[in-house]
Amino acid sequence: AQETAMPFALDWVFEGPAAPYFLAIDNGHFADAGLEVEITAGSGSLDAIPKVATGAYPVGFADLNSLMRFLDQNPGAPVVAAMMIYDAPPFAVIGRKSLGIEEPADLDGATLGAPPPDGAWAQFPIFAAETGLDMDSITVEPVGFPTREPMLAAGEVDAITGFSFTSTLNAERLGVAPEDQTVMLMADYGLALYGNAILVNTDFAAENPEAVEGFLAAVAEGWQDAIDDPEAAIEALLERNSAADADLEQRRLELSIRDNVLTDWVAQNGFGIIDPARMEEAIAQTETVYDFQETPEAATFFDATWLPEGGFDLSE
Amino acid sequence: MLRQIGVPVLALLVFCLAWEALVQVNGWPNYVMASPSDLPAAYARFWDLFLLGAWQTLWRTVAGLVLAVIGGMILGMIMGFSRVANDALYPLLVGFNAIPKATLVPVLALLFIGQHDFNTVLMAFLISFFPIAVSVGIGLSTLEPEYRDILRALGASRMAIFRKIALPKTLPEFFGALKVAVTLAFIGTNLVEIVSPHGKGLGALFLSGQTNSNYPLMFAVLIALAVLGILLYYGVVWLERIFAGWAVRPAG
Amino acid sequence: MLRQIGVPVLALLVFCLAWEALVQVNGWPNYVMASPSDLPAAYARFWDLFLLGAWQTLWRTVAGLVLAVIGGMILGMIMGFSRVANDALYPLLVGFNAIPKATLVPVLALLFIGQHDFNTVLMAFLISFFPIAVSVGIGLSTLEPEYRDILRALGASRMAIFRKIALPKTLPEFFGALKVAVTLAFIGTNLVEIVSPHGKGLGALFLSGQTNSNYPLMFAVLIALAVLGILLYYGVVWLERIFAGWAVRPAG
Amino acid sequence: MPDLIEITDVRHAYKTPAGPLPVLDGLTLSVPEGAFAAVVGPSGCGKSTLTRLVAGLMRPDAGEVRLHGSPVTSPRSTVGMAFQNPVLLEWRSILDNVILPLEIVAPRMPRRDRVARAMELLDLVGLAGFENKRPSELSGGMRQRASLCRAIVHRPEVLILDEPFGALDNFTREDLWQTMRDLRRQEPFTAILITHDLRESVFLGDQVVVLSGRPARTQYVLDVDLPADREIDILYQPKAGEMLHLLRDQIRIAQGRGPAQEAA
Amino acid sequence: MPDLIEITDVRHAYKTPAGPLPVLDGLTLSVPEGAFAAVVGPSGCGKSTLTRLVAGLMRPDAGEVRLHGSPVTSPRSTVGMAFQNPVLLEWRSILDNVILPLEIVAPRMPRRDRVARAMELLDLVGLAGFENKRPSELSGGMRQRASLCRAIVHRPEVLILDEPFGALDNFTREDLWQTMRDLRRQEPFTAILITHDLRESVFLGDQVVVLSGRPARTQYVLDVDLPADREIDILYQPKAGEMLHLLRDQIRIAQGRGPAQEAA
Ligand SMILES: Nc1ncnc2c1ncn2[C@@H]1O[C@H](COP(=O)(O)OP(=O)(O)OP(=O)(O)O)[C@@H](O)[C@H]1O
Ligand SMILES: Nc1ncnc2c1ncn2[C@@H]1O[C@H](COP(=O)(O)OP(=O)(O)OP(=O)(O)O)[C@@H](O)[C@H]1O
Ligand SMILES: [Mg+2]
Ligand SMILES: [Mg+2]
Repeated sequence: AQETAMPFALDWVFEGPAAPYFLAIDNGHFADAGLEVEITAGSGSLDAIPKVATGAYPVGFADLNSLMRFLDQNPGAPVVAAMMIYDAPPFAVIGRKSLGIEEPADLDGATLGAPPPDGAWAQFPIFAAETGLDMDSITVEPVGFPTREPMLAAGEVDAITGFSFTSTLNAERLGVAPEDQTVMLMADYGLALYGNAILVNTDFAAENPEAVEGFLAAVAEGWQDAIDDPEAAIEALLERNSAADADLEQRRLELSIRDNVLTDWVAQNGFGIIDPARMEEAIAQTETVYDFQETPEAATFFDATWLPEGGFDLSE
Repeated sequence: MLRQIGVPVLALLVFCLAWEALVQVNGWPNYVMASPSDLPAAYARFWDLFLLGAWQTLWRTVAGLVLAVIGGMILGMIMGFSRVANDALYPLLVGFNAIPKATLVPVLALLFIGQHDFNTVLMAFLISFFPIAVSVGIGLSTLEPEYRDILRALGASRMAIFRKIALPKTLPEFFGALKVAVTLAFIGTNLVEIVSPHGKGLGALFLSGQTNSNYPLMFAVLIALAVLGILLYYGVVWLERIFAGWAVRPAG
Repeated sequence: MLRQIGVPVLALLVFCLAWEALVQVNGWPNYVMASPSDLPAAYARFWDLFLLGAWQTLWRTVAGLVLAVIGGMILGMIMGFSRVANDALYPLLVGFNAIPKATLVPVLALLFIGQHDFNTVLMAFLISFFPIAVSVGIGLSTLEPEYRDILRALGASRMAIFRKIALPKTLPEFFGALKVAVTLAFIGTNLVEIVSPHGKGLGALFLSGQTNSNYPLMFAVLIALAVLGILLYYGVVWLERIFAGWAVRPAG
Repeated sequence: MPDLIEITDVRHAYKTPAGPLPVLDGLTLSVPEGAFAAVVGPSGCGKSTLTRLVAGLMRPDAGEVRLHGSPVTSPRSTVGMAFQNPVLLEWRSILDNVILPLEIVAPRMPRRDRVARAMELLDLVGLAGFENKRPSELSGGMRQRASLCRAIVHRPEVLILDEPFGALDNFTREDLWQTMRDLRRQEPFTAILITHDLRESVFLGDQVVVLSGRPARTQYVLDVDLPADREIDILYQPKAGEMLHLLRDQIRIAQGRGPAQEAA
Repeated sequence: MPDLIEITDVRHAYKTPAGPLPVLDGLTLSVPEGAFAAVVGPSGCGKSTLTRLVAGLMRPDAGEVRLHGSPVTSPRSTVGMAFQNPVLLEWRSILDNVILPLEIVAPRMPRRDRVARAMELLDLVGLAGFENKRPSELSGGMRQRASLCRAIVHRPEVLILDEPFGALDNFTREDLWQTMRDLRRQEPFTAILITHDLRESVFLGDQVVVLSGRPARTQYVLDVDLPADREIDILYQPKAGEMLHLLRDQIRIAQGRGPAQEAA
């Protein structure tokens, strides 16, 4: 059969959470759907979104919140989220118990390290509002990405914002024992926002609906495979990124599965779909940190057309 | 005079029109390429941030450049006066200069954690001292003995020879290098602002344009950077006119 | 000869020892600064990646540089032969050159999506053509009429004058600029590898050191970059010896 | 039959920011075939301008420059020129510098023949053995010799020499005068020599033309009736002494100071 | 009483990669106070080396250089020097160039007095009105004049002139000879003048010293018994002509060719 080429733009370099897609290739799920998929690394969601919007890549992987901003600034751009992957976003606040950070309330009067363009930092005000923190009482230290975790390790900041599966592991490598870390996943504290999703170019999807459907199904299978056999997933990854550290990436993958992908809600309601009510709330929360040119409808950036009713099943 | 001002201005206009036309004809959306007509709105909306960012970028660039001038001159003097020092240092300097500074940003950031201003100034310094050191070194080591002898024949001290002959004689080369260095220092400052973002300078404004997918803002910052860079460059040209005007070839 | 090799090698040794001592005395952990003794392990473990990365970085740098030579020469010829073109283009070029290229990387990435090799080569070109264009332009516009007249008096064509006089006469300036350009092209390649990561080149290896918090690897890449940079630089010096050896001042 | 070089009432002015600068104004000069005209005149009076007009590198504002009776409108390959500063191309060996005109004038000539021709001349001026050196490896006098060879390598009918020995010391200069004399014996040509050395003009010239100060016109023409084959010693003879003294007075007039009133 | 400048059997060699190059070998020369010694010799024989030894910029390998009877071991501020290439400092005005030695030799002298002294000299050499120009705005002859002023501004006892008029045309050169003569009348000094122009040596010198080819020794010394106040015309007189002819033969010997056998 004729194979449809579907280059796939990731939001980041090849790390553990990208392994399921490679596993999907290696296990032939894309090929079974008649798709030829090549995966490209990226330098952030803001790199991946235009790649899909311009049609250079029919599919991509990026943060839904960045997509909301992108579509607000560029209304009508032919890009939409087609399948939710991170039901809970990895946005987190990581503090150190030894520095007195055990729960959100401890952040009052503490020093918080945050890189200004950081995605987690962008949502921190929502987190603060939901947990009743006074933003003014927190000393925010603008740090560069390279120094965020070292500053936590050196005790120069009490807590940092970052992705749960990145910052925790980095801090651990720098000598902050897991027992010393307080990982506050913002989603656990009232943050309604969604995380990364599979994006599709709407022009492409209109012409190749089956291809998109097949792609999404293969992605779901890839994740299931990765959940079943993380070692195999990491092997698939190592083939593409030989400088990667296998143990580290496997833990990263497992963390993302536990915290972001296979949440309770997903286990009960299905993988890939969204809860419209929660989406409404997410938009409302976003409005408190970002000035929309026009308050968006959920439908402008998430379209479940290519998903099966009730999403996919995903289980341990 | 008319030509000196008119031709560049005309060229700039043509460039902007060509840019606008390119975008319009290709029908590129903003997220591929913003067009000049999108920019005024961006400036109007964020002008206070532009002023603040430009100031932060500017002072750190200039501070780094001043350090580079001092450090580069000292290094150049050492290399110019001692052949052994020159043989020993030159390959090290070439190697250091060849390290792409983008990779040095995280290293510096780790070494001087949280000292953003210091780091930025340091990077501006590190990236720009090399041409100054080299030009001063070459200038001194190729000083014609005829010049030195004018004062030596009178029994003048080494210091007097340096101050009255070597230093002024090297000024044109020095300014030539300074013109390169000023652009480099500017690049260094921005590199830190982009690679190790800490919310300061025009680089931060650029990144915030990127985070919010505000593409016209990104292009507006780009243009602002170009303007600031031109100002810095012609600032050096102006200093050169004053201090080494005697060596400036008349146009023609 | 002994001195020419010995002194730099000695200097390098002293530098490494001083670095090692600095780290040991301060008791810095790896994430502040790795020490030379950490590096061999990093090279041993990743040597194949180093080779691959170095090759990818190298060929893209050289490709960009070759383009810069061609483009810079053409631009320089236009500016050198026409005063109006010079007046019009020079400020535009200064402005373009002053834009810190770190901000241009995302813009290019948007414009030519996914064309990583192309983008990288393009950046190497964009960052390095300026000095070549300027030096060729100045070289041609300051060509002494005496030289031109040698051939004009024989009724030679413009082309013959360019080929036999202007071109070779400008070679020393050209190589002077090429020495600057090669380092810049190298910096440009790496900038793209770091700011717009796409898994290629030494820059990618550096980033993977960063994501894995493998600090000795980061430093090992830094040193590898310096070595590659030195090789490129002395490659140009070698070409200069061959093609413009007549203008090389004897050491002294 | 007209003389080979005929310059009639030539006028020329340079455009400068401060208005036109008249440099030649009514200059007339004619050189028969095979003759050697030496031109002297105050510094900056327009001598180099004259050479550029004859070489066809510029055209006069008024008047005419003719070679063989036909007006000069552009450079001709039958003219050879040695410039005031002997600009040898530093990136070429001495041999390749001498060959240069042949590359333009006789592009089809085999390299073998070019080399043979150049070597013949280099031998004549005493540069055999130096053909593979770079110009920077030669002394000033040797460079001047090479520059002379380059001017005549393509056997020009007309040779224009603009102060070719200006930058040399007196001893070297006298050597080169003799070289020049020998060259002319070997390969006859018609020449205009610009100089500021009166002894040079008398030793080498068949006629000496004195130009007035700027704007230059022909002020005085001296026929040098000395034997064709001269040795340097001839300059110490009374006849040459007289001519030198006479020329010196003419120069003083050209400089606008009148003849010498000093003690005789 | 010894002569002001006494050079006795001086030997000097340069270290070169190809081994030592002997340049001076047994050079003896003595100049009484107030006298003017002209030194001529083949190109590259070691004349500039001699001046550097006298100025104390170098020390001889053997033999002695004495001023006022005491050996010269380092530069002295009582010596003035004009170099072979008139290196004026391009970043200073003519006035400030002339003042330069005073800044070293008399650091406490008020600027007013320095300017007055410099202006006096500039006036003397005909450069009044040009004091605020840059060197690049002046002609070669004017630059030489300024260089002369710089050499004598601090009233040195001894003046060393290394081919100061080498690069000038003959007419300008004769002008400067006269300037030199007038200067000497005004501010007496003892001088060594290096030159390659025999007429210059006879016009300006009280004695003419001919050096042999490299390594140079004193080959011949001519006492110039012409009146102290000379005009250029004197060079056209038979007496000067004889001296010139004689010197010319000595130079030929120095060049290793023997005296002229050409037609008398
Ligand atoms: N291209 C030019 N534009 C304007 N003025 C010029 C130009 N070339 C020469 N002049 C001026 O014209 C005058 C004559 O110049 P030219 O070079 O012909 O004099 P010259 O007699 O050869 O002088 P010299 O003896 O110094 O060689 C000079 O005053 C010079 O400054
Ligand atoms: N610093 C030096 N090192 C080595 N050799 C030198 C040095 N200076 C001069 N020489 C050589 O010594 C010889 C004499 O040089 P010097 O400059 O004294 O000659 P000169 O008589 O002044 O020549 P000219 O007439 O060209 O001025 C020359 O052969 C020169 O090449
Ligand atoms: Mg001339
Ligand atoms: Mg000399």
